[in-house]
Amino acid sequence: MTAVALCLAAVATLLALALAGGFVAATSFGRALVYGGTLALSLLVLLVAGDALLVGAAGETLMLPLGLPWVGARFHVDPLSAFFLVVVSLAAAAASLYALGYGRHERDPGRVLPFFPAFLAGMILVLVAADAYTFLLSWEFMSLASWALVMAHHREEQNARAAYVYLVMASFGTLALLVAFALLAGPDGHYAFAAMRAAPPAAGAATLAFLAALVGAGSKAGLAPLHVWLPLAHPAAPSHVSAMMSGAMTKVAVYAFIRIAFDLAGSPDWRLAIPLLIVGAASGIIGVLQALMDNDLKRVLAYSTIENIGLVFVGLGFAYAFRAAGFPAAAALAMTAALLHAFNHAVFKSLLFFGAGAVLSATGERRLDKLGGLLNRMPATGLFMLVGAAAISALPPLNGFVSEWMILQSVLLSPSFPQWTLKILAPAVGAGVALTAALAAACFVRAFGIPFLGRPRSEAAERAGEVDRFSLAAMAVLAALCLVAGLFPGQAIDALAAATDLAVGAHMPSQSSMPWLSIAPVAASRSSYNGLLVGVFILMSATTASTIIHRFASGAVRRAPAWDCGFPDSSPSTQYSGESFSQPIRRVFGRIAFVVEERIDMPRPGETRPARLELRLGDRIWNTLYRPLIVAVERAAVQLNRLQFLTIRQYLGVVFGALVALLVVLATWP
Amino acid sequence: MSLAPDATVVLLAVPLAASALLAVLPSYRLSAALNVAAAFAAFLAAASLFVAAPRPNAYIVIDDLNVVFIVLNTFVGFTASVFSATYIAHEIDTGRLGATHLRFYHAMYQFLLFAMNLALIANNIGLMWVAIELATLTTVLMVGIYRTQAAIEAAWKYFILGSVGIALALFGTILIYMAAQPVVGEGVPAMLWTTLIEHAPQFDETLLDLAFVFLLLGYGTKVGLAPLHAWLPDAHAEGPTPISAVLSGLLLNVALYAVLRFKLLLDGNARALAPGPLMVTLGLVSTVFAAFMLYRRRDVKRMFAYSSIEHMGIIVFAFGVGGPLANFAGLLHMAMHSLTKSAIFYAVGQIAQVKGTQQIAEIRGLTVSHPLLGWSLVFGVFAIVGLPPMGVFMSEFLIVSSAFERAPWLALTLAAGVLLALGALVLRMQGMAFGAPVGPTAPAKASALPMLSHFALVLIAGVWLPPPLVAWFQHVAQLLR
Amino acid sequence: MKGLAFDVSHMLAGGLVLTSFLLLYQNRLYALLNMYSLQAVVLSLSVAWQAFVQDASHLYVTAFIALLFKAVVIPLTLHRIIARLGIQRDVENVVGAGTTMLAGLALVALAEVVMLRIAGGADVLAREDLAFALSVVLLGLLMMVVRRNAVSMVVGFMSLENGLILAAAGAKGMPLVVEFAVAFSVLVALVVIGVFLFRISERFDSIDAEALDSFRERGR
Amino acid sequence: MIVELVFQLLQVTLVILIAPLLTGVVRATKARLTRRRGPPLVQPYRDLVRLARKEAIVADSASWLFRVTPYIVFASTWVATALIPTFATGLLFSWSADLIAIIALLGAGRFFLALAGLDVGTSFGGLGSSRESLFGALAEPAMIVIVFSLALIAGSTQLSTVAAFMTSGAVGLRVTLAMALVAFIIVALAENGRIPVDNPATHLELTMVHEAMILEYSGRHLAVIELAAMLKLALYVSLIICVFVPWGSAIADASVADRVVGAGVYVAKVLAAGVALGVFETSIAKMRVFRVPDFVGAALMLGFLGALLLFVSRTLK
Repeated sequence: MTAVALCLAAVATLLALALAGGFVAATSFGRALVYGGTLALSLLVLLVAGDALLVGAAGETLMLPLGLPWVGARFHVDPLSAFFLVVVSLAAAAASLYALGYGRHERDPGRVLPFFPAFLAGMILVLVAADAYTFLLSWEFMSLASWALVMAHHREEQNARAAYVYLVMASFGTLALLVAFALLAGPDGHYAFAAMRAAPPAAGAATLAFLAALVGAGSKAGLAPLHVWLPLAHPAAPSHVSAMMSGAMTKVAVYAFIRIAFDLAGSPDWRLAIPLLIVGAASGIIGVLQALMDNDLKRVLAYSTIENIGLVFVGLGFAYAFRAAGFPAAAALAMTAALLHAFNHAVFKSLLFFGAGAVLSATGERRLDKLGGLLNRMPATGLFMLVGAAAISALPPLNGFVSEWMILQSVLLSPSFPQWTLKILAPAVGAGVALTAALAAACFVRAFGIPFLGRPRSEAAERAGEVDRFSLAAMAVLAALCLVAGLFPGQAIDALAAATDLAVGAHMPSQSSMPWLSIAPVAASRSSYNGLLVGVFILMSATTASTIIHRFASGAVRRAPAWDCGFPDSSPSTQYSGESFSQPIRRVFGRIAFVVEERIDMPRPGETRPARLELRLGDRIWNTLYRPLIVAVERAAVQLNRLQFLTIRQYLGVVFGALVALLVVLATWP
Repeated sequence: MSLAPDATVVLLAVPLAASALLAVLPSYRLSAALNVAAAFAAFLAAASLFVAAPRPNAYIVIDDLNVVFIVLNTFVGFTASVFSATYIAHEIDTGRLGATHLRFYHAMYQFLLFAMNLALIANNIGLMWVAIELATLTTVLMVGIYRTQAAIEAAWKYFILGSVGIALALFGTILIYMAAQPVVGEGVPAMLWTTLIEHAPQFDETLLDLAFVFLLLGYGTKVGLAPLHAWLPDAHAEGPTPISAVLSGLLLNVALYAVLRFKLLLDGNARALAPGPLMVTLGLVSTVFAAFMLYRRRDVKRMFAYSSIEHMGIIVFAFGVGGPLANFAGLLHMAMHSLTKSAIFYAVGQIAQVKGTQQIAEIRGLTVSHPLLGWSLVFGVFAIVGLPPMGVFMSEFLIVSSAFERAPWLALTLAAGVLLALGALVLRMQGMAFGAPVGPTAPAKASALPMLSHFALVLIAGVWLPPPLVAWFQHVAQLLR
Repeated sequence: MKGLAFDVSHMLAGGLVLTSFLLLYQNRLYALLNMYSLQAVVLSLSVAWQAFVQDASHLYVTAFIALLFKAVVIPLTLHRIIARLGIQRDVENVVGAGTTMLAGLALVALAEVVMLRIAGGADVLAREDLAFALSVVLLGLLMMVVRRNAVSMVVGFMSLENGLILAAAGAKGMPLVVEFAVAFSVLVALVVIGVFLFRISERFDSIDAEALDSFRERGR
Repeated sequence: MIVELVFQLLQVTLVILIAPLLTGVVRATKARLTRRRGPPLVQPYRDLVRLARKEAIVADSASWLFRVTPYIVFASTWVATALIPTFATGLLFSWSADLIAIIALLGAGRFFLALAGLDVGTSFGGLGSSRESLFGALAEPAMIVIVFSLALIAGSTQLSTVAAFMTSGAVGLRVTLAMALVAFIIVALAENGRIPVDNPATHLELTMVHEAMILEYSGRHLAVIELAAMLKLALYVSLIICVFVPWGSAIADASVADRVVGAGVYVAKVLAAGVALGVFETSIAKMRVFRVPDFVGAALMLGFLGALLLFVSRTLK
């Protein structure tokens, strides 16, 4: 069977599994069946897609007599979709493995088990779809399945709100994509991708299609300012689903954008790179700043997803600009960076959500200021979480660093742009990327340090214990992957060659031939990086240092109460909390991203009550963009609603008015 | 005699006879069974029309356009009768209706089917007008059947607005006759579809224009287009639920069918006003207006009635845009809307029965207390707001994408309306289907089968349309231009 | 003959429009009903003339129905209902009589303009008839809209219907006219019954709508 | 090959040997300038040894991370330092990471140090971590922007190539370079916790940053951390030397003698830098914590301005 047929078979099985999941949800067998099944199937897809990616041959197009009758449902696996299939199936496999254990804590499995395989099936379908109708159908199906998963814990009011905002935004995005496809399909309705490629649109239509795709895919990916649903919806779902949504679904959106903007929309126009770069950099900064401020562990991770997607889009923006300027090698570098970052993000964001899920199931708590000291109680989870946090903070020798390094490298090639606008924009975006990366490190010091280090801030945190083996295994696999992908980046880059070929028409020079497994994007004299050597050096020097110290110096250790400048306090609440940690950053950046309202209630001298600091954070984008819209709709609804309560005579008057108006039109018609 | 003429006779005679019989039959169980049987017979007869259609004569015409409507009508009429059989029994238990009322109800039900079938197969535009008037009057009586103050008010409003609409339609019909008379000659032939469409190119175009204005407003009142819609929400909300389903699923289509027929005439005349812009405007106004109205609804049936206005707007918009793609989409959307909306009303009727209220605020947590009903509501709302993989998605996909090519701003407005409606419906649906359940938890009594069968059809249509159906629709779409 | 036929039918149709104006002008219910009877008589004359001109015997039936039913039965019934229900005898106008007349004039002008655009398709007689019929229809609708009283709304509807019958009768050789007339009579009868049975005048249209809004909005 | 390896190892050991000396020089200069005799130059070495011999006290609430961190911080700093061509360019492993990677390695050290500050669960530790994170978040992008400028001038982010390019004299005096130097110095002061950003000699003050983070460390752990801090200072000094005053350093294929000379020149330059730093620190006062973002932000702006000038002038030519 061909790759695409195998994928479709997997989808069919997943859908069957979803149906079965509805019936056997209550039993532990059901859990094992569904998650075991998704694990096996996603491994299958992983194998198939990995093969397709590495071989890189253009697969055949499979046509089923479904969907739009005269177009048919077309499916196709090319290296680009194969790469994203790898990302999605990898995240799904890990999530399934994790859920084998984590799913035990689910209070209402009937609301999770049927939708989990359906969600995965939807994502796979989007990636293999090769006509507009099938694509959008799968796209919305994916949204719908994930909506149901967000709704799983529906009794909590905020989850319902999250699900609602999510669905409305998702539908908005779908309509935008529909517009993009309508423009590309032309007046005769050529909905098949192959037909779109064969007849590229006119320049104006292509520009509009590009922008519509940016809005449509961007709203799903979580680009600012369309990101507002994401920090609500991702944390509301069960943690393994959050991981899938953040790790995999946002990548499907990235895929959609690449597919439309790079593959279908014809020849590039350099001006379009500008919104891409600006939106990407803005998402990065806004995302990470919000992540720094939030007190909810899963929401921090969700905001960080916005940040990382922003980085991916910066990479795409550079790729697009380079392609438009006719620098294939540079375009290949930027595209590889974007794709690699997408992959990396899928790995470490899933890992981090698993960790958050583990914390949640061990303590029942997501709020940072109720956690603390978990590293001593959940050592393994803590270690994996630490690896994830380090990777996402772009610390060498882990994988996150490689992709961000490559993005910065592509910034360095940007003086060669012929356009002034891009020349000035490029270093600004580069600085933005650097700022984002640095803030991300601060963010994950906080996100890891506050819950896992220090002393427990609540009883729940004090009583926490290590989680089950399945969860740990899933985290271990991903943590290992973070390390491996960081140590051998050259192999990853080479695997991406076929995909970048498809997107920008070029690929990076082969890296496996480089000595010592290092990578050099353009030439070794220009820049190079060797993850393996850096890793080995760090390991060597750390062991050397510790060996020498332990050999020649005192090995004695005494446990004692903390010194703390001689101010021994017993209460864990005197520790730095998440809010106090981010206070300096809030003071510096506060005005940009959020509306901060600090209210200090200071007692007069002599009063004994404690002083209080109240802090309220508002999202500036929500306030300026969404609230007016909501208010306008409400107001219009109220105004129009009067029409429900007219008397019959007044209704007749309306009919009469319509008649007279039409007659007048008719009488005055030229 | 061949089989086919029999089929049309069956379509008319069976409901009429059943209606007479039901008027005198005392046992409501037997009545319900007879009702179902008659509706089923009509459905079979309609289905046979696909195989062999009779040649048109002075009274009856079966062509590609109306056979789609007839089959859809009889099918929904049949499932609604099945639903009604189990639903209405419960109304007796709760004492909302007495035995006499039920006799009346069943007789009227079959009479309504008769009138609608007649309207659809009539070759004479006068006959069609009479049939639609009969159907309207019948539904007026059924809407007022509970005799509560609200029900009587709704029926009265429906009656007055419907009568004015009917008067306008008649004026338009007369105008059509006057346009045809100099060309075709006096008498009956000047009122027959078959001759009208044949000679349409020679008609006086200004008379046709004027006629169309009246017909659009007259029959448009029945379609429920804003601003002529006022009767519709109340009639849906206050009548018995099977009738709400029939109203949304069938009667609106019948009126739409009439509008389409006359649009064909105008399309056939090169000098006449293009009906498209008019229909597009009315369609857009209806869609956007109804979408806003959805936000403030507190009564669940009234809310879905507004959703019907919205969808009728979309359909009229599609036909107004024209072209093979949009026409195809319009037909598909009409079929999908009929199936989905009637199924939603089946669900809503049961929900209102088990919860004892139609107030949205008093219904919560249905997926917990009544999983089947709750998830059906979820499914129905998703289907009706145009989310895949349900059929409405396909038609909306085609409508928006094909309209975008011709009139981008109009298509965007339509898309905005659809999105607004989605926002409102999903918001209310989430409130009703999720959260902690409140109120009675007694299981539903009515049959879920009609609802589920509709949903199954809608689901299948989203991913797969049978090729013969597609060919049929495409042919009609070509016909409509 | 042709000239005479045209003049008479034109005069009768014009009379119908005139009575429509007079209907609009009335502000007492009984006078309104009497005026309506007059309009029905004019209508039946007009239809009878058409029957004579077109040599269509079935139009005599229509004329007869109009005379019997509209000029006699319905006004009498309404008289009794008004007396029985004790309905206020004054007609409440939403806008003043003068404004209403002006609007009516504008409507007649509109009808003429619309009809003038019709080229030579229909014969002149039919066209003129049609213009008047349209005027009557529009004036009837106007009456329904500007009168607050339920009985006058009924009268407005009936006058609208008179316009329809006029148009149908004017259309040469149009079949089913009798059926239409009967169908409308049934409709009118139902309207009247509705008014009678449900005292709709009191319940729905003579109360200040705004005062009820808070009550009505509940649960919609 | 073997020679190359030897020189690589030599460089690695040289930096670690010279780092405490640099700190000693700075302290001695400051003492002399304030008319104190001050400790001898070798005092930092003695301190390290003394600390290493003491028993380490670990707080009850500390986790394993607390004890691992010193080695991680030390290792990442050391590796970063080793990648800088101090006295000779084109060393064996110099291509294994470029300037951006070096910045990231330092970032890794800061990341773990900040975590360690949070680990014991005291208010001072958190305070230090929080402020360190802020400074880092500002300094790192500034560094990257400076790297942009350098990379554009030299056409590479590879330090060896940059240094070789600078030595070649093809550069001339550029405004951008001057801006970059100023920005670089600001970043270096912030990153090393020197006056005016932080006072390395302080204790028990609410204004301290670096010291607050490592407050709970003692014994050998403290020794390793102190050594890492000294190493970091040496790293920045070396970096400035390598990029801005590379003259005298040996180029890629230089002879052994040249390299030895290069090493001598390098040591002299480091010591001179130490004196300069001492003078600078004596002549300036520490600033408020919340003025620091403005200070480091100025570096970011300067660096960005320089890069922008370069981006534009690149096309004028």
